[in-house]
Parts: sequence; C-alpha cells; structure tokens
Amino acid sequence: MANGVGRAFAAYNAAMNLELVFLARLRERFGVARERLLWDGEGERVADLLAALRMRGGAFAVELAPERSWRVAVNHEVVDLDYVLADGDEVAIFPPVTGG
Amino acid sequence: MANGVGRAFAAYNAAMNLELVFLARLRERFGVARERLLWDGEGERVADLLAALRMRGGAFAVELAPERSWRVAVNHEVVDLDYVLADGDEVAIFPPVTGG
Amino acid sequence: MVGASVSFVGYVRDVNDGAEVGAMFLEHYPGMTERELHAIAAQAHARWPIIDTLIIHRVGELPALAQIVLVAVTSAHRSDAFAACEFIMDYLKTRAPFWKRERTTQGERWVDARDSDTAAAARWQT
Amino acid sequence: MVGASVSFVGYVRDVNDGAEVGAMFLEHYPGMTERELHAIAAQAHARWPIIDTLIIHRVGELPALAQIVLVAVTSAHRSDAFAACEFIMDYLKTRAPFWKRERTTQGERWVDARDSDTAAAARWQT
Repeated sequence: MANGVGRAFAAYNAAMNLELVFLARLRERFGVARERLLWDGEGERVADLLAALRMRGGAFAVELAPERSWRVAVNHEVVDLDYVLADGDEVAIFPPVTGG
Repeated sequence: MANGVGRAFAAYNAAMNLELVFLARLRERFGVARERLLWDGEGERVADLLAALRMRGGAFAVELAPERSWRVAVNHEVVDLDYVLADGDEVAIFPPVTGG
Repeated sequence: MVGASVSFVGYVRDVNDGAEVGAMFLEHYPGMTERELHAIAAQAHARWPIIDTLIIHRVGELPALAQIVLVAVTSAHRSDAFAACEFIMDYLKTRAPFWKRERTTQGERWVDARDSDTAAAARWQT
Repeated sequence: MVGASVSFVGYVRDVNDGAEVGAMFLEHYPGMTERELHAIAAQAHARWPIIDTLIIHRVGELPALAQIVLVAVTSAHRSDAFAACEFIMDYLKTRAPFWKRERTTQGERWVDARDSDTAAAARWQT
C-alpha cells in the first residue's frame, strides 16, 4: 500500500491491483502472458491467490496443482507461499528455470 | 648402446657420448647451453655424472649441490638419480619449472 | 592486477534426450532476469577476490550449435577465476529466469530442469 | 557434440613480489616442452570425456600484461571442461619445461617455483 488511497481502499475489503505474469510453458498453456487482476479474494498471501487461480479450472487447475513444479516471484524476487501481497505487486508464475 | 661400435667401445671402459643441456638459471651460471661429453667416468648412473660435474668446482659445485633444487631429464623425460645412461643420451639439467 | 582470465561459452545442443534439435527458443523475464544476473555476479564478487565479471546470455530464436551464454571472469590468481566462473554458470543454470524450448524432429518441447544442474549449484551452498 | 567450452588466459604480471615488472623472458626446452604439453593433454583426455584441447604457450621476450598462455577445452557437459582446463593449467605450472626471467626495476631475476602451484597440481593426484 504505497499511498493513502491504497490504504483506504484496503480498509474496506483488501482489494488490490495485481499484475500477473505467466512465463514459458505456463504462458502457452494459459494462453496469456500478462493479466491485470483486481484482487478482492479471501486472504492476501500468495497461497490464497494460487488457490483462486486453480478455481478457474482447465489449464490453471492442472498446471498450478500443488504437486506440479512452479515458482512464484513478486516484483522480480522469488517468494514462498506465505508471502503477503500488496497493491501494485507484479506476481510472476513460471516453471523451473532451464537457462545457460 | 645402439650399435655394434658402441657395444664394443663399452666393453673396454663404458665410455659413451652424452649431449648435456643446461637450461635457464643453470645455463647462465655455467655459461654454456649445450656440451658434448665423452663420458668415461666411474659408473653409468645419473648420480655418477652429477658427481663428476660437481668435481669441476665453481658454479657447477654450487648449483648442482645435492641440497639445491634441480631436475634431470634424459631424452626429454624426467628421470631419477638411479637412471642408467646409455651412449647417445641427451641429458638436460634444469631448475624447477615456472611456466604458465 | 589481472593475471588470469577464465571464460565459458555454452552452445545449443544439436541432440538432446535422443531427439535431433534444429533450433531453440530462449525465453526470459525482462526485469527479473537482469536483476538475477546482477545478483549472481555480486555473489561471486563477495566470495572470491576477483576483478571483473562479464555475463552475456542470448534470448529468442537460436539455431543448433549457436552460442547461448558467455561468462568471463578476471582475477589476479587463476584458482579464483576458475571457481567464480564455474559458480556463476552453476547458478545461471538453476536460478536465472531463462526457459528453453527445443524444436526437434519430434516437434517442440520445453526443456525440463536437470537434476545434475541442481546438484552442481548445491555444491556452493556450504 | 560440443555443449561447453572453457578457456583460460594467463598474463604477464606487472608487479611480482613487490617489484615492478617491465618485461619477461620465457625460456623453454625445445623437444621436451612440446612432448610434455602433449602428455598433459593426453592425461586430461584420459581423465574426462572431453572433445578437444588447445594449448598455446608463448616463449621469448614478453612485455608486462601480455598474454602468456591459452588453454581451451571443449566437452559435451560443462563440468568436464572446467575440470580438465584447470587440471591442464595446474600441470603446466608445475611440470611443463618453461622458465620465467623477470626484468624488474631492481634488475633481472629468475622466477622461483611457487608452493601454491605445487599444491594445486597435487590436488589431481588422487
């Protein structure tokens, strides 16, 4: 919550703007590279967002299943499932890296 | 002893032709890079040759003293003091290497 | 004073897991990838007395046998440059946000992470 | 198939043991030096599944900061190329018949063998 408007907004129902980024295989399976999301779901943790994305079903349910391999980065930094999201965060979800 | 002449010669007094090579610091101290030697000294081992070279005195006695660091190669291969010399051998004596 | 320079170049394989590879597509995550490369170089500088590091990683479409990555490290003594260069490569393979998709004679496929790469990176975590 | 290439370049130091080095003279033993370089490369090939090795070592007069030696190794997997390249350098330093004479501000002197180089080469003798 970077400013007064954000804080006031959060006081009502924790709604926030998130920028979702899907990369590599996930980008292909979901058919989307970037998505702007007004997040007013239950909870503010990464785990809560993932649960909501799985609810979309289809490729989202399959690829983001807990037993599949994926990583989450918030604002370009890898985080774990307990990370608490904030308004304006860029949340990227991607398969294990295979560079070099 | 590569041929009949060499063998006959050796039968008398083990005399043989050696090509001595001195490298780097030893070449400078001895003032000689290569020397053809008709070796008819006592024994045929590298140790015997070194003892004879030390008898020359001067830089030879100083630089080839047993406690100094030097290596001997015969025909381009490092050998130890018990190596038995043969007619026509090229015997190189040099300080520890410092390449790369 | 630079006494040693160690460099590594990685190439697109033309065969992988039994299939002939014609080309490769390398995807990255703009912003995060650059940030991660800087972090990897900074870690190498913190661990070894090295003088400079250079990392170049290509992205997009690459034909078989093309160069993918260059890592170069300079130092006063050679053992530091060797260690830092191998460390950077091991971390690039397991941490930097790059993903490879191969175009093979059997179609296209995303390359899976290798256990051997994860093991190589784990060596440095002591 | 070449997947990795590791190369090492060594440079003439401009400072050594506290003295400023202006130039260096590198002596070798023609015949034995070439033989030893081939033997070192053959040992690397026997120990690791590498594809090719290249060793270039300069001799004679070299100015400060000049390149002295290049060792390049190609292999399918990067860890083999790193290990073989470092092995060759460690052996070059302790076994190959090269001798360095430095021209410093305090005159000329032959460089002594370093204990650290001997220790580095000893690592591979297990």
